[in-house]
Amino acid sequence: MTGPTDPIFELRNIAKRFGATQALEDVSIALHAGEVHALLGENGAGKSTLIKIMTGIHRPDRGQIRLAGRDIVIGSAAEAQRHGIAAIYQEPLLFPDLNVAENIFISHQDRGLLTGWGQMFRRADSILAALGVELDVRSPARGLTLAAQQSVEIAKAISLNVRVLIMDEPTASLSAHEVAQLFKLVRDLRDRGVAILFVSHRLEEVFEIADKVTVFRDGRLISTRPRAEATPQRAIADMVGREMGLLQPRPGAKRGERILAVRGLGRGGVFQGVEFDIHRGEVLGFAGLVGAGRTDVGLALFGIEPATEGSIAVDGEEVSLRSPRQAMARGIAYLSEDRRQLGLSLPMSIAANITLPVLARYLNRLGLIRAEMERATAETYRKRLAIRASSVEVLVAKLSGGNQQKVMLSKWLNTHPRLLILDEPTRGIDVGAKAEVHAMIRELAEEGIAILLISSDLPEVLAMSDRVLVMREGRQVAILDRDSADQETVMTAAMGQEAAAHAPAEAPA
Amino acid sequence: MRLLARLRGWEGLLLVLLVAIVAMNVTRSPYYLGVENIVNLFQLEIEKIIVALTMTLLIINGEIDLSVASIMGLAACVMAWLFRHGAPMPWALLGGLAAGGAAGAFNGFWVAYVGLPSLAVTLAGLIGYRGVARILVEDRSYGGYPAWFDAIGQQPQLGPVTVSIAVFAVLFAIVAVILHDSGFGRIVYVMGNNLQAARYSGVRIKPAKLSLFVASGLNAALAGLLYAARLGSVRGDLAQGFELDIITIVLLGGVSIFGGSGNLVGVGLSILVILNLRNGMGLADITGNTQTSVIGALLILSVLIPNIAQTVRSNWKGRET
Amino acid sequence: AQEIKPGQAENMVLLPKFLGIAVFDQAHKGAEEAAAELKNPTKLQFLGPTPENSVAGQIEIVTNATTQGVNAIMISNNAGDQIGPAVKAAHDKGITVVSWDSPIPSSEGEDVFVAQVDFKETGKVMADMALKILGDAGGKFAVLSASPDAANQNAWIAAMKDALKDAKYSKLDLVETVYGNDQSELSYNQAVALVDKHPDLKLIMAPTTVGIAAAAKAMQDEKLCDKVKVSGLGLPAEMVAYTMNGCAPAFALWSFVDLGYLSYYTAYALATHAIKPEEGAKFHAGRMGDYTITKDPTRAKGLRILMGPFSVYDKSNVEAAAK
Amino acid sequence: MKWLQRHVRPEQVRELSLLLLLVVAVVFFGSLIDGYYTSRTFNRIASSVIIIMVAAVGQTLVVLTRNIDLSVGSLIGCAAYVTGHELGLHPGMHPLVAVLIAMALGAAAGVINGALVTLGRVPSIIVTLGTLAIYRGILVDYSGAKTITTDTLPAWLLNLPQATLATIGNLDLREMVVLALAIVALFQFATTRMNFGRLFYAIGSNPDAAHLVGLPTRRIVFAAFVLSGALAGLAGFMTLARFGTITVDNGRGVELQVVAAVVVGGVNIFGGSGTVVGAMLGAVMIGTLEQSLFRLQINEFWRDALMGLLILLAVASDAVILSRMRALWARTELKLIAKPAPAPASGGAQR
Ligand SMILES: Nc1ncnc2c1ncn2[C@@H]1O[C@H](COP(=O)(O)OP(=O)(O)OP(=O)(O)O)[C@@H](O)[C@H]1O
Ligand SMILES: Nc1ncnc2c1ncn2[C@@H]1O[C@H](COP(=O)(O)OP(=O)(O)OP(=O)(O)O)[C@@H](O)[C@H]1O
Ligand SMILES: [Mg+2]
Ligand SMILES: [Mg+2]
Repeated sequence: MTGPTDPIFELRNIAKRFGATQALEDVSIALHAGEVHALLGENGAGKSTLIKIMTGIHRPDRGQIRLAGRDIVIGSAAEAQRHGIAAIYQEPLLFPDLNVAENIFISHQDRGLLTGWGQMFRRADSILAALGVELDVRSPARGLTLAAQQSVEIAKAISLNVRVLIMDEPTASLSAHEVAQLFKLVRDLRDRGVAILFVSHRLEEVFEIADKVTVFRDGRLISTRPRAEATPQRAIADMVGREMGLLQPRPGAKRGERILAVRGLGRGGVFQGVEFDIHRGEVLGFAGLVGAGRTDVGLALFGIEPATEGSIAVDGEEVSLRSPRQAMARGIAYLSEDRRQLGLSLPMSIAANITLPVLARYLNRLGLIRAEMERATAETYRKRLAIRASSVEVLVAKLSGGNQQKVMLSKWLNTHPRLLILDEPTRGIDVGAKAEVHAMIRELAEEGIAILLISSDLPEVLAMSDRVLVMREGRQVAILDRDSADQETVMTAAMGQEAAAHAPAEAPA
Repeated sequence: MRLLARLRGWEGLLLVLLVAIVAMNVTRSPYYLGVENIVNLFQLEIEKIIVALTMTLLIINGEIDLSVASIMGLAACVMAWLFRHGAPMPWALLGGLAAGGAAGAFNGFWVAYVGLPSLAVTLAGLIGYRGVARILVEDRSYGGYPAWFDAIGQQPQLGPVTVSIAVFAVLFAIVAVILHDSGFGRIVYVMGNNLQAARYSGVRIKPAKLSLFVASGLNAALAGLLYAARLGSVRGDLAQGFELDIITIVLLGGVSIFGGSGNLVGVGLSILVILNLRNGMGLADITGNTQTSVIGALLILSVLIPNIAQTVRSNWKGRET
Repeated sequence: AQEIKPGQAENMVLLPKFLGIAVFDQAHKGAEEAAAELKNPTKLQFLGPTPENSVAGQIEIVTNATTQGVNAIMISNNAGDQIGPAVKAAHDKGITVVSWDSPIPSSEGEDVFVAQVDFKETGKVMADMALKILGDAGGKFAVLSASPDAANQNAWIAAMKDALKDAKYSKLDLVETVYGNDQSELSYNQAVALVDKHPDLKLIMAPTTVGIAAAAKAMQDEKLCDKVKVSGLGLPAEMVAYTMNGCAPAFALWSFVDLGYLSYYTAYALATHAIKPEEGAKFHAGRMGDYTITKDPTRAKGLRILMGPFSVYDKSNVEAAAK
Repeated sequence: MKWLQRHVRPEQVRELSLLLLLVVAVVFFGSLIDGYYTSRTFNRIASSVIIIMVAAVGQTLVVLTRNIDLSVGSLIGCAAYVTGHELGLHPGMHPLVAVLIAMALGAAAGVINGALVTLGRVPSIIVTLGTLAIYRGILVDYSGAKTITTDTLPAWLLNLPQATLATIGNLDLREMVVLALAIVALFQFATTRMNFGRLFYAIGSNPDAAHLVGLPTRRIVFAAFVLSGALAGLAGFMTLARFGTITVDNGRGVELQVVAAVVVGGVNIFGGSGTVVGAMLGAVMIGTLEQSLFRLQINEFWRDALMGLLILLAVASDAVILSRMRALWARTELKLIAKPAPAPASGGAQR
């Protein structure tokens, strides 16, 4: 259906400045009906800013916006909606106190006077069913996992009969299966003539779905190419301004002594029967569909939601981890999956965020902060992880998602952990940063740190891990060795078919 | 020095306001610049501004303590009751402080360990602690304290300066250092702007919250006792209704009611603005409701005007480019 | 009696308990009348705090007046002895301090108290009204006062309890004293609660103008005017309807206009040194005639000027007074 | 259980639990107070809580949007005074006109509050802390600190508190009580069954999201303040009818009672959850405690202390119950279940 017709939605020579940051400079992009247009760029390249201009949240400093050949001004999100433009934002924006169905329909302009609950529930059910997710539409959105929230966001956008659908990293918190479901849907929409703008940092996905690929760098448009002419290598080169390799498998590590032994771990009804060992220098991957309970295992190990069954032994000594401090005292660190809600103090500086968990180290005898020492530490990490900021005094709120992620990683590295639990460490960060994180993981493992890598990015898990633990519906279903773990076995185990036949849950050594 | 570096935006505005008010007072009243009047200017509101210091910490932390004025009353009444029942004055004073600390701990327990909203808990405290104070003194007025106690509140002890003012100055410095330079202050801010992130970073949030409420209770008790010394006698309604004035001071200082932002320079300036304004109006024979109305209007305008200015400025910029 | 020389410039402040209730406005009116008669070229300042900030507000006003070096402060004290230090500071600077309506209990820093009526007599008047309303059969009655801290109300209630010891009143049974803080809402609720608690209550005695009006309205709303009568100290204008319909058959008050008038004369006389604040000093207070400073029998030290008399209002005279 | 969880929201359970607490309180007081179970008790509590109740409905709307209106106490005072004053000048005024004056005055003040919050972008607590003082100050100046007395008011007004619509057994259904209940019902319906009403919840639940998805955030917050003002005006009218004598000080401190009712009624002070019916129950709870403590033969001076404790207990037990309920609901429901049926291996195999 990709026709050489006029674009339905077009932005020309857009510029936008935030204080000292030129977020966008002379950017033009054209979306065509029935076409998936991918937008790539490093963190902070200006992708989200462009999207916010498209949906009327920001006004451009310069430039024109044209819809179906006419110049328009988009003054507000509601106006964008009236023009048939809808967006799924990078960070899910749900109303925690409203139920799922209402979240889907609340922003509809033509809802009439009375709330038809019954009809609303039915329509929400059918939209979600089409999406392939089963979610109780009557339950409040509070407490939904990020993936579930993302599904609701998608349902919300679909429920509006849009001409232009913008998706800002919709797959960031989805695992392969949900991604497949989502793509089926995106193709459906495309075939119905919707113009789709698709932002993602996962190149495999981009090249699976996109008809056109546009790359931004530092707020400027670098290239727009049809799918046929674009390759991942070229895209990466455009993004980072140099050649860069793709995901490299990490060479297997020699196991050091055992750090952690987990037996029969569980928490009332949420997950159970988790058993594994992890050794110095080892990377243990956690795979599973969203909601499989991987995060919950992480939370239990970090003492946030203490386990109620089973045992945890550190260095052979059984311990009770009932608070993050106890876990930290044992050398455990946990990088959470939700950096805005759980990870960072956004209105504070990079330095203050990095030193927070071990603030005591930066205090003098009077309990006052040794600012120099703090800054020095933060500076080290800024250099080491290439955090893009003019100084470590910059507020974290001002950073792009990827750079925020790096701050969070710095924060936990600075606790000098022996076991580092990384929950979706590369979610929402660009290829460059991702490669850096991967390099980091290698380096840390070589230093002898044990790493528990929870990730929904299956290629990543497979490339980085020495062993892969697979979870399904709160249960551990398999631990696969590096050699026996491939996409197919892991997915099969995660989805519960022939799991037993393929990969019998091996007893931990 | 680091404190001075924070002088910008809001604080700048307060400074301009302060200069204007002082200038007006100087030209309008011949009595304004007298040493006696300057001391009085502080002395008449001294207890409120002392309590405003710990209130600043609490509000930055994302909580609030509506019960402070009742705790002031409670501490004074406990002191009065103990003294009346034969306790030596120092013990009676300690008893008053302890009562304040206990009330603060009670608030803190429900907020930090049970997880109730502080607005609700301290609203109950506002009613309840006042009630306990009244149980102790009923409808009587307890006076007749040792002369040294009355002197603390009523006469300048350090040159022209009273003990209360000295206490305020010292507390201000301590709170400034805690808030802006100490690890605890850092935690206060982090908890205020993202409690979950603090928890996920291993910050011991419950003890931290509890200690803030205890500090608030103790400080309110201290202020209540100083007020008792200034008045020379204690009744059940001591300091009644002070909570709104105290909160007004803190908010005018630029501390966000939602927690996580604000600083003590702003609060210090806000104190000076309100005190000088009140004093100027008092000398101009403007009292009662008119005074509170003016301060209410100031509170609103101080946020409204910068907002309008910002809107105008950004519109202007938009046209320029 | 000493005649007072008019026309001298004296900066005088009239300070009520707080602004916003009618009696203090009447006192203000009386003081203005006196100021006009005495041709004081300096305007009278009527300054008051808000009710919820009464104590701190009175202290602030006294302190600022001291700073300004006014000549005389006339205060209806709502702060008990807590006003003491501020008033003493004013007095030490040579400012004349006259209390009216409600005195400073310790009398420290105060020159003289202009008493509306004899506090003992107030107690007796209330006891007499109770007896008159309840008749010889007597019965239960309760007191609805202002705040537990109000010095004048407490003194009146104490005086009434004293008076009740007389055999004449033996059938009158005072069951309880409650407080409505001079707020209509709270007073109303308190009155209603009283009849619930004491089903055989016959009378509510409210020595406060706010309380008596609220109690009368409450009884009327509850359709209890036949059973439970209301009495106490009230303003004719506020009470006329209840007196005419029988809810509040009798109540008493003095003239607040006169009280303001007399207070002004007293303060002016003291400030111009026409008289000294000592026992036996006599002066002529315009239309109200001659007054003498005496010892205050209700306080250990203080001096007072007794205004008097009481007016007791009932159906026969209330309508005229209400005008 | 499953069905229950699907069709009953935790908030409704909370309301039931509040109702239960209320029953417990009534039984408790009934055992202590002779003749407690009489129509008089009912009438007393009913007619004393309606003022707080009506204001609490408005406050609920404001609090739902993550704002607060502290000026209601002053508005009640202003509305009562001005309406009383006008009635004194025009005794022949139609009752409806008097009600409209009170509500219009409150609404006008609400317009000012709302404009400052939405257009001026000043946090509501600052705006209403300020207008709390300003409205009172204007009233004192406007009135010259005079008092409205019953003798200037028309008889229909003074008789309104006892005016009875119907009598069921011994229970009088008084007109003002019915009016208050009708308002509760109206707003409960509007906030649960009308799309306009649902926006209050959405905005309080996540203001940033509301802005991003294009909800009319400002208009709704503005409406909340205007409605709160209008309802405070109505409460002022009810105050006038009930007390007759109105000083310029009337209604002072009522804002704290109103906020207490809303909080006890389980409306989340941080917006987004709670119901109008909950706020009503909160008001009734506080009214019941207050009126019952009045009647208890206890020392006058103990009442406030007990009141504070009881409010705390009400809030605490309510919070504990709610979090239990939420946990129970969450455990069984918050799962995103991938359908295993369609295209089993395609998700992984394609790459
Ligand atoms: N509201 C804002 N105020 C100030 N600066 C901003 C604001 N929003 C974005 N920026 C800055 O603009 C630049 C572009 O940010 P944007 O969020 O558009 O990047 P992005 O391409 O979406 O990155 P990511 O892949 O990490 O999401 C960044 O430098 C960012 O810090
Ligand atoms: N009632 C709840 N309230 C708040 N958070 C909840 C609740 N229930 C679950 N969660 C959180 O939601 C997340 C559920 O993640 P879970 O462990 O079930 O899946 P996962 O395998 O980590 O999937 P994901 O890919 O989404 O991280 C956890 O962070 C958990 O703490
Ligand atoms: Mg982005
Ligand atoms: Mg997870």
